[in-house]
Amino acid sequence: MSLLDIKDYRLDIDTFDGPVHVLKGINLSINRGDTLGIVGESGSGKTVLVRSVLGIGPRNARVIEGGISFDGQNITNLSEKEWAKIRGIRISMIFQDPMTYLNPLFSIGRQISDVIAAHEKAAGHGVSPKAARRTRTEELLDQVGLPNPAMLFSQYPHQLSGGMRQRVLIAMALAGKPDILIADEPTTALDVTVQAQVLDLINSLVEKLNLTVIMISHDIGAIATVARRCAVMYKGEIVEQGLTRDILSNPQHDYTKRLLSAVPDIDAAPERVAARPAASEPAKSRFLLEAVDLKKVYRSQSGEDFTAVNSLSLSVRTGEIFGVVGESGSGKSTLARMLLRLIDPTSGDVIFDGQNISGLSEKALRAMRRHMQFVFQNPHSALNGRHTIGDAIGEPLRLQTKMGRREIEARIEALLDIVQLPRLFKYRYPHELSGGQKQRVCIARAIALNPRLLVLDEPTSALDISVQAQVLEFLQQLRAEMNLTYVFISHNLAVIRQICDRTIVMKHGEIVEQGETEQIFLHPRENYTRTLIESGRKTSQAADL
Amino acid sequence: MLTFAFRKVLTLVGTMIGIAALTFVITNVAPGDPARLVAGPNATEDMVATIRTEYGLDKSLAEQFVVYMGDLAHGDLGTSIITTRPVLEEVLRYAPATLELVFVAMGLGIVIGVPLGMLSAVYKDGPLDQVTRIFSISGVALPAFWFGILLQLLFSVDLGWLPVSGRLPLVTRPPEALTGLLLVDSLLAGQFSTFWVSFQHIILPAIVLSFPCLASILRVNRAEMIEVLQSDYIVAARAHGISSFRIVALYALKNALLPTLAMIGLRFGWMLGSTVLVETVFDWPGIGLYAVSSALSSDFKPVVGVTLMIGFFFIVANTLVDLAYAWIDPRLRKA
Amino acid sequence: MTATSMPPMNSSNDTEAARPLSFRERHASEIRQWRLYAHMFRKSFSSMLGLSLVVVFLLLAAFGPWIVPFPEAASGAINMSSKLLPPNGTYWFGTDEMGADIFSRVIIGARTSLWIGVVITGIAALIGVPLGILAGYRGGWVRAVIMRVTELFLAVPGLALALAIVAALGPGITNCVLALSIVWWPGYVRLVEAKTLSIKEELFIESARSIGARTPWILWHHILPNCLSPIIVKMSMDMGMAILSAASLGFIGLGAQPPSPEWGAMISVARTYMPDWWWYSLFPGAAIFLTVLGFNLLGDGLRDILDPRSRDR
Amino acid sequence: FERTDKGNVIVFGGRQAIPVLDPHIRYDWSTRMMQQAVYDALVKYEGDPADIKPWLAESWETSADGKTWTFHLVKNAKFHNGDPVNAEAIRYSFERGLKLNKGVAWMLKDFLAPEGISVVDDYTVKFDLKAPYTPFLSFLPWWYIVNPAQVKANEVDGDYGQKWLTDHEAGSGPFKLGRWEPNVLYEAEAVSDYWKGWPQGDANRPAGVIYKIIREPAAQKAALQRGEADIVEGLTPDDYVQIKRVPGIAIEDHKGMTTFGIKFNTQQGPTADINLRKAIAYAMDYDALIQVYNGAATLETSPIPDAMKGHIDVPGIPRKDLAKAKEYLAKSAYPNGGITLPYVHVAGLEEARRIGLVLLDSLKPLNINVEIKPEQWPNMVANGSKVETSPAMTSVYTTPVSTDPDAVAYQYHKNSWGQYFAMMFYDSPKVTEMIDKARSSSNWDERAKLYADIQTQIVADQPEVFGMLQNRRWARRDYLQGFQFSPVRFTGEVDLYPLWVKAE
Ligand SMILES: Nc1ncnc2c1ncn2[C@@H]1O[C@H](COP(=O)(O)OP(=O)(O)OP(=O)(O)O)[C@@H](O)[C@H]1O
Ligand SMILES: Nc1ncnc2c1ncn2[C@@H]1O[C@H](COP(=O)(O)OP(=O)(O)OP(=O)(O)O)[C@@H](O)[C@H]1O
Ligand SMILES: [Mg+2]
Ligand SMILES: [Mg+2]
Ligand code: NI
Repeated sequence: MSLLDIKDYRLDIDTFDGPVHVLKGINLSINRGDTLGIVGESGSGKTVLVRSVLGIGPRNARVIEGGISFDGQNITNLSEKEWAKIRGIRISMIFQDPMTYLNPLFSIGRQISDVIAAHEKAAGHGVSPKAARRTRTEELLDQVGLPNPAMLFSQYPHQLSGGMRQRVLIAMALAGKPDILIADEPTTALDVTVQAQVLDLINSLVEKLNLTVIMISHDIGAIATVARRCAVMYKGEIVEQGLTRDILSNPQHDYTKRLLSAVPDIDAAPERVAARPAASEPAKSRFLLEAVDLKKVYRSQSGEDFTAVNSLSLSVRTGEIFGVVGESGSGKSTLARMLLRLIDPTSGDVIFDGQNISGLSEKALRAMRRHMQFVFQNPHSALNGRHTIGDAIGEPLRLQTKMGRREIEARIEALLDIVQLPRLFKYRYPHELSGGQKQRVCIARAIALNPRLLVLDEPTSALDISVQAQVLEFLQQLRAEMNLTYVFISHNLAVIRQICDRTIVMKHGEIVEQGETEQIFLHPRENYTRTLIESGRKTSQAADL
Repeated sequence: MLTFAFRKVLTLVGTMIGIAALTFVITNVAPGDPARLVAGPNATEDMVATIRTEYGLDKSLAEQFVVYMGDLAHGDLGTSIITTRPVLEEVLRYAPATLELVFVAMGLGIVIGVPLGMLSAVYKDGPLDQVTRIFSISGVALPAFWFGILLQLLFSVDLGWLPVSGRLPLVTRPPEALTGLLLVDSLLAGQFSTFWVSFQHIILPAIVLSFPCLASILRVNRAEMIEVLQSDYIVAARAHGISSFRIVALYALKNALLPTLAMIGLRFGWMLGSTVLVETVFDWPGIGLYAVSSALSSDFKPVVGVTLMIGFFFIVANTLVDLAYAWIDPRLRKA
Repeated sequence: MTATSMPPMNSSNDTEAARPLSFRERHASEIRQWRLYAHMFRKSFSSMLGLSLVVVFLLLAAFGPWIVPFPEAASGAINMSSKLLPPNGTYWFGTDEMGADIFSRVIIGARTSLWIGVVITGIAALIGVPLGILAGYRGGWVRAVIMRVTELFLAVPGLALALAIVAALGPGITNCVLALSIVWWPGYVRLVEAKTLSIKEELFIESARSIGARTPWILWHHILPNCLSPIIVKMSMDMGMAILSAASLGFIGLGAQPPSPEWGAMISVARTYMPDWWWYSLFPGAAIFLTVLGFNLLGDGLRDILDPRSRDR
Repeated sequence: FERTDKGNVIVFGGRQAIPVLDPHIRYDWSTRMMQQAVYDALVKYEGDPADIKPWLAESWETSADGKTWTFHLVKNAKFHNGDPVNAEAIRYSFERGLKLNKGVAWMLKDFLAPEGISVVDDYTVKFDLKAPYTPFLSFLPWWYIVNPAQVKANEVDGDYGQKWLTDHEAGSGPFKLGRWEPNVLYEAEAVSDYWKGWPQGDANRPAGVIYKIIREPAAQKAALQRGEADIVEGLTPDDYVQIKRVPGIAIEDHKGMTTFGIKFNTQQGPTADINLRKAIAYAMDYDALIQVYNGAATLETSPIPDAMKGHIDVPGIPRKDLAKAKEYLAKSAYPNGGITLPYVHVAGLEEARRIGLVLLDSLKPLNINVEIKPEQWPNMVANGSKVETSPAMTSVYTTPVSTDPDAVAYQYHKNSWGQYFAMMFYDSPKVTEMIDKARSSSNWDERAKLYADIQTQIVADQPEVFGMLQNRRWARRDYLQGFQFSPVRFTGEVDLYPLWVKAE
């Protein structure tokens, strides 16, 4: 008999607009020692499903049909008391965001030993003394590969890095020696390099402790690294399950196929939509945008100076896609902001279309803005939640042109057409749109004034992989239509390779390598570039298995 | 730590100077002539002038201000023209009564407000929550002066259980004033009967004073508890099998306590202000009553003095809250 | 049917393009939003109670003089022969020491109170909100100066300060309202400043700047609308508290003055008639209580639906 | 009352604090009540009508020119610390009062210089006045005698012991100070061997009196009903009616000398017009004035109160007569009304406020609107000290400090301008002249005639609406005995000396 059995599980969540059918007949069984990966679109019900297994699903959820049984016991509708015997002891869970899943006011040691105490109490054989629990806690911390557990014991979450916190969470989940470990996107919030380490840790724990693991991830690569078996969820259903290897190499369901094809391949040479030569415009200079010796120094509250961007020079040709890559914190966003003078550089100049914009007055600068626009990393927060989509797209028109109301309305509809959104959307509010749709709105807003330059700061990193592919494709199309020049920032090398003509690689605010994109990918000169490509390749290859 | 203390003292001094300037200017634009009040009904013009000179009221406002600020620098709050005594002396005489009242009321507010807020958060939208919501908002909405009178009528006049007003029965000699707080002094002196009667006297005013504050503590605590209970680390704690009671009463409460503490700090000042009403109704001989009677006779130095005193207590209370914050929240502790 | 079903991304739009949209269609989002508010509001008994109390209060303020039996009672008419009568068929709430009908005075008093509440919160918001936005958005010394002054005012409890001000200016409703407005605005500065500080960091502000918006535009179109819901909540609560504070000053004898039918002033007189003429202070007191309760419950209910923090869908 | 091991302590519940006890600095009713308890004066007012009784002075005589007064002191009077009350103490006390130039000084300072007081022998003291001043004696009950030795011992920077006497006493009265808790209670402890003895007998004599501050009338009433207070003042007129019916409670209800008038500004504004003043006086609903007090008041028939010597009922003093009022209004500058006049009263004075309402109601038929404006006492007095700032109508209660008619008449003298009771800025050279004449005359018949003319003339000029004389009322427990009323005392003020508790 399998350890965990989910049969015909249907679950509704009651909302104001009526019940939402979140899970529609889930069938899933997991044997002892299994490692199961769950992939699926955002919002497809992965989190709700695994939380139901622990009885911590959403408050207004209703089980319509079916049930979950664990180790022969039906756990669909347990009382809090009965759950206490299961949660954390038989089944435990690690979470997506290590920043918010630790209580900031209690020390690491206190939190873990509390869990130990709770388990001992639930198991019925008295709580062991403090010292014993401390020893056990330190053991656990050691087990998850944290250095110096004794010191860590009395530290607080805010003193730890993201990777360390995730390890603490794992240690906490292991405290009760559970049968099943559920991991809900355990690595999404972490840096690429740390991601790999945490995945390795989970792998090694599975072997060492003979754990049964359920892991959710967006990241096909991560699933491929950890999970032997895999289930694909789409709109509340499991559309496909089986051995991971089989599914990746031979996807059956449409969605799975789409998903896999959307994963950008770092090793694939791109087939680019050729930029239309900018011959029609008598360019004053061959370069649309130049930066000379840019430097940005932030002063922290404690008075220390921090150089985010250091003597950086670059030049962007009219009509090209100019890529910027670099690890997190390397100064990409800072650079982008300086290029548009959203922040003032500490020193250096930016020359746009032959004109130095560093010294421009506020007024002249505002006028200049219609030619250069910005698309932000996170479409959710780049739109004002209180404005309709129409307002958002029309705002630049209202600010920069003297168009009448009707003209603006017409232009908004035209723009919605351009970004391929229904015209009806102009009456909607951002929260009613999906991430990809919102990003299109942002793009529509950015191109409303027919700019010549678009700076895109990681425009797809907040989006699902499948959506990401669509947006990228659309951007390329748009450039061709509107004769745009892009500065494209990303930390995803596969994406860069797919669309950029020339690329610079940044580290600690400086350029370490620059040149034709293909050149860099095929023959990286610097070690740093090589590591970046390698760690990118790791996930991408796993998916390719 | 030292710089923290230094900064606090600096803001304290700055604020005190600000308050002094503010209230001094506000109160002295008045057209009133307290000297006449003091001189008495039939006093002749030269008698009034004598008094004006004596209290420096014949000087221009700017001069008076300079003199006042100069005196303030020496810890001199001026002289009450009505009682002819130094304001500082009087404020210090009346302050303990007010503080005692505020402490008891605040204690009541915390002891009832925090657990009740916690419970209504746990049973959110349940009947208990609805009841405490209406109960607590009623507390804010009750006019203290009206409510006080109603309580007096019910418990003192009708039922005769509690005394109408004052701090002590007439014949009871107050214990030796060590802290000025009768409840504490009587215990220190071992006079349990005095403790008991002074406790009886403080019940009604403390209830009236604590009601609005209890309500806001309850509301804040409830709101914060709800938010904390939805937070990820509570979900995690549940997932790790920690008992619900422990989660609510220890984990969540500690997190929710921070904003509650801030509210308590704010409310402390508010309460000191409200004593103006409550002390009037209950004849509680504290600084609120002193301020009202002084204001009503256009004797403004005491009003300024009381305002300063309240500002002082308020800032001290908030400094304590800051310290408590740092004590509870490790993120605020400096390495 | 499933609620969150969106048209697929590439849905064609040519079918709808031509037809002019009906009002319902154009405002589908707003309508849903308002229905959601109404739904959440209706669910809570206390919010509905608050709303009804406020509505009753507003109706009384609007039509009071026309529905009461003795409208002249509010302008100081006296009738010594019928003084201090207990509640009865003619005088529902009894009569006061001058023989005026307390019912009429209490009902007409709603107007005075409404006026007090609106003026105080209005002035306070008019002073506080711009200062708060300015402080939060500009930062630097502007913020330092504004916030220092605000903290100064906050360090002195409002009632004590208002007491000093009215005592200096002389009793009377205008002075009382003036004094309370002077002490009331700092709360708004604090609220709005904190809110502005967090909104300022939002990406959409930078986005607005990137398309060339000026500071006033940003303040008006982006920051202010996002501060609005806490402001509305606070104003709703403050309506009640302002009425209460004005009544408190009236009680001390520094607020509204007779024959103005202000509730606090009525209690101030009436308290000397306790307990034998209980109705005299009971009804104005109850009126204050119910009104303040109404505004507070309403504000609390509004906070539940407007403040996403305390909302759980 | 409270039982203590020394005997019963009577509790007096009052609303007003006693900030400064010094007898030469302040006097208002609560202060004077306590001053009267701990200090003695040369003479004392007692009885109704008030009579001047010998006290520290057992006899006195006046010189023929009326300028020299000689007082012979009792020999057995002694201060609380045992010092004898001698002529030097008298001289020092008067000198102190005059030199400090506060409180009571105004009564004598125009006629008496400190040098004019001389010690004849240990028990004889002589006053040489600058001019004959018949009312001289009538002020002496309010000049209390302090012990020079004690005061001098506590002098700081030549302040005549002001600071110390604020909350200490140096007197010879029937009580000495006990507990002194400002704003809470003030206790007077009986002096067991008071030099003048106790009228109620030593057995009945209370151990002391506590003056307890109870600000809220409701609380006062409650305290009285619960027996926590034995006598209270300041209840509302309706309360007195109500509480009279409670068993065990008695009401003291006596005709007083406090006049109430609505003073017009006769020099400026609409009320400078005598016809308008007359119109208002005839429109006033006088019956309602009495009703405000539930009948416990009598209408004034003259500016001078009934209990005062020289009072006459002035014929034709206005009573409500709308026809006449309209007639006068027609003659005035505002034949159709249409004006708004302010009516200022002391903030917190309940009856004055209610009379404002009566006035408002009374003037409606004349189409005159009244704006009722409460003012803090100091502001009201300050505004009333100048013609320009004095409001059209101000409600003023005045209690004459002595029984001599001059105390009231002088309010209408031009020299009184600037005082609150002269807010009407009454300017009648004829009246002024008569007053001057009357005060220096020592022939009573001549004076009586002058005062009659003065009263008639003032009524004719209508500088104010002559209101009513309110009764003085206290509510007390019926076991409280010995209450003695004297109209010359202030409203609320009680002579504590003869009180005692008749225990069952
Ligand atoms: N408390 C709730 N109330 C209403 N709807 C909810 C609630 N929680 C989740 N849902 C809905 O249930 C669906 C599934 O959500 P779930 O969080 O399981 O998705 P997911 O697959 O984990 O997505 P992601 O990859 O973004 O984490 C979504 O449509 C979501 O909107
Ligand atoms: N306003 C600021 N004040 C101080 N330091 C800042 C500020 N903004 C950015 N930094 C610092 O500057 C460095 C570069 O930041 P930047 O946002 O440009 O990096 P990035 O390459 O865009 O990183 P990511 O990939 O995470 O977006 C970081 O170390 C960051 O902490
Ligand atoms: Mg999820
Ligand atoms: Mg970035
Ligand atoms: Ni459906």
